[in-house]
Amino acid sequence: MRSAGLSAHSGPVAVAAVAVSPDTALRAPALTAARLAVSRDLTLAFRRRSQLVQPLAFFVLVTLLFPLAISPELARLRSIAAGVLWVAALLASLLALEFLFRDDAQDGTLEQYALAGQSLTWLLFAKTLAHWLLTGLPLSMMAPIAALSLGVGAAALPGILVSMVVGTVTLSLIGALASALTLGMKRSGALLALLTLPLSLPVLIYGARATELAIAGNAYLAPLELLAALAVLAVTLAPLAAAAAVRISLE
Amino acid sequence: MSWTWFHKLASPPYVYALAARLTPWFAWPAALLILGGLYAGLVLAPPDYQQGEGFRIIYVHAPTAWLSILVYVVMGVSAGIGLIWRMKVAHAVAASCAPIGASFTVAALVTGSLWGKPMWGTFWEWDPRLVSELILLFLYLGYLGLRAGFDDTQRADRASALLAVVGLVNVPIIHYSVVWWNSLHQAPSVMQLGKPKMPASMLTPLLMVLLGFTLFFVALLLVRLRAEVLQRERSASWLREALRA
Amino acid sequence: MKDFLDMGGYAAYVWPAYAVTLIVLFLNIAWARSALARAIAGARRRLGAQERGT
Amino acid sequence: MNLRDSRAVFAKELQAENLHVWRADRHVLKGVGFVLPLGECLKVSGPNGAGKTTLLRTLCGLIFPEEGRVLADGEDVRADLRAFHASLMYLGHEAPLKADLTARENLRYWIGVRRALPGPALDGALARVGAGAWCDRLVRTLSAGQRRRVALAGLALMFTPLWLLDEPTTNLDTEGQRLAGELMAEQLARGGAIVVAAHQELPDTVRAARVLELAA
Repeated sequence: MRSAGLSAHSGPVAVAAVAVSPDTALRAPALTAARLAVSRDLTLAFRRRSQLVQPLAFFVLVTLLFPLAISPELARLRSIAAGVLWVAALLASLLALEFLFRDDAQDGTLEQYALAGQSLTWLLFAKTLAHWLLTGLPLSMMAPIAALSLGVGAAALPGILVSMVVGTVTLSLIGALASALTLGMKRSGALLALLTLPLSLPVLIYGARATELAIAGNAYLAPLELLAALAVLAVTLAPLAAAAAVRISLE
Repeated sequence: MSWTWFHKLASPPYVYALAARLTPWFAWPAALLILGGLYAGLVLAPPDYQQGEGFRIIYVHAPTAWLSILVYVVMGVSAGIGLIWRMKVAHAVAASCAPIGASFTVAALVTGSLWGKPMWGTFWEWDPRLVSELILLFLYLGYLGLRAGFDDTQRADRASALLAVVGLVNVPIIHYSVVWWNSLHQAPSVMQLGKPKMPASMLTPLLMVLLGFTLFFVALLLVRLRAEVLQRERSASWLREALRA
Repeated sequence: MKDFLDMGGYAAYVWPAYAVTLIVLFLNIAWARSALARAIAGARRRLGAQERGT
Repeated sequence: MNLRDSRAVFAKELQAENLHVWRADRHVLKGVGFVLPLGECLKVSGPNGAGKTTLLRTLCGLIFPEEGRVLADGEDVRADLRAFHASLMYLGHEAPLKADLTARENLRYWIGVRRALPGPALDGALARVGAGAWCDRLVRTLSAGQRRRVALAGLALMFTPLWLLDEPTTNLDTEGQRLAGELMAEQLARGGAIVVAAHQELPDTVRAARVLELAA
């Protein structure tokens, strides 16, 4: 996908002429830097499209396990649907974390981000946003479909979608922080889950509750607001901590 | 640093010597208080009108549960200090805290479920306090796992310090989420710890063990701190002097 | 003495709880002291190595 | 556009003052110090493992020295690390490129994050390093020498006062090494400074470089 919307920049920058004094290197505005960071990761992801499907396939597979393990009876499935969807979403979001920063650390591009003269927090927030667009958002859109298979009525679908969208934002941010923390280690596999899951429990609790209320057709605003509060907290703190973690691993 | 004592605390040799000197001052009072408190709790305190003799488990459950969270707070704060002011000693304190805290969290879980058994009829009850304690254990295990993953002490210190700070911020959030979750599904649990006014004969042993365990933790911390400081020390001259002491 | 041990019927819970706690206390003492001993040994080895200039 | 940032930090010189760095248990930098006026080139040489890379990474602020300071015009770079980073360009052993992107895309995302990068400037840099023909092939399919040329193209676009180069001429053929020497000469001509870690001799176009010898 040629990254759309990357128009030529304005601003008097000389072509790579020889005698150019050092101070004509104009620093790119933070917004452009973030947009480029997101567009790079999206371009990269669409180059390896098959990998995009994996978290989704895993999510559907996990939701498939429960009817087989428990019972095909829709009434029973509906009563556990919220928990199933959220546990599946939590586990699926773990999948794509391992290599969120590891590839960039190995080929030296993460180092260039740290030395770019831009706020590393802002760039890592952009990377996490791209990660969410590639995993969290698709999961949220898949959840209502999976919910139908668990006997959930169509009326509940918007509620499921909204709570999933808000919840997966926090999951991506916590995951990014855990991924950055384990960057300096050779292999982080199970440790990534051990770091991510305890911190994600509040999201699981409020998310599952919101979905449960939506499925029952009741108002689900209260837990949704708590979920949104977690997202706001995560958006402000997680990128900051992830930047510190990345700097630690680059030392 | 304007406050000289804080500055002094940053220098490993000073801290090593101080820790060596202070340890007995915490260890012996701790031993006395713990033995005295447990004896009083087991023998002198009257049985509880509701739980009978079973309530005496409080004298081991309360202090271990108290230490499990106190140690985590000490770990998180010292980790934060280590990160902000780049103080190796602060990282050494955090590194020393983790195993102590984890062990007391296990003790709190076991004593908690043993105490719950006569009440709830099952060893494991999804009581918000026990669930929070279990999650706290996973936070400790995450910290220990992350720290063990690095071979370079300095990087291990800084990465695990960041996790400790993040964990500390999340502990209240997780706890109240669990309490909120618990209140959804069942009436608040019947066992209200310490809500009814405890007579002095029951309360004094509790305060004795709480103080005793805290002093015990400090003594342990001082011993482990000397070990951690030694591992992080590089200057030969200081090492030679410390080892001769 | 017998009723003391019986703990009003709660013996099966009170004594294990105290046992576990005391075990954790002593384990911590042993663990901390061995950590210190290991660190001192390590420091001595490093000191020896540095003096021999290896 | 904050021109001021990159110039404000740097006008006179880069100074390293008594740098001590340990890597795990190894004391790698033992009190390294030097003063490098802008417009000059410092060559850091020494056997493998002497700490050349560690020194470069300490100078650019990635590694925090346990003792000593890095000063830009007499001021500790940690005072405003981001402005200092905006005024330097660091090239490590590996060319910082994504294998699944083309040379052009890599440059746009790598340099575009740092400075405004119009199309002509990008094309000019690619042409300059002779990458015009294969600039739309995935970097995965390029040779190490070609990747190093793409990194040089990135360097050619960054007119920052300080360049920190780690073995810039590795994998380069004679033509490539001439190009690297040319770029470095231009940087010095512009009044910029270079710290370069290198085993072999620097390309001759680089004016008499000061040499810092790191012991093993």
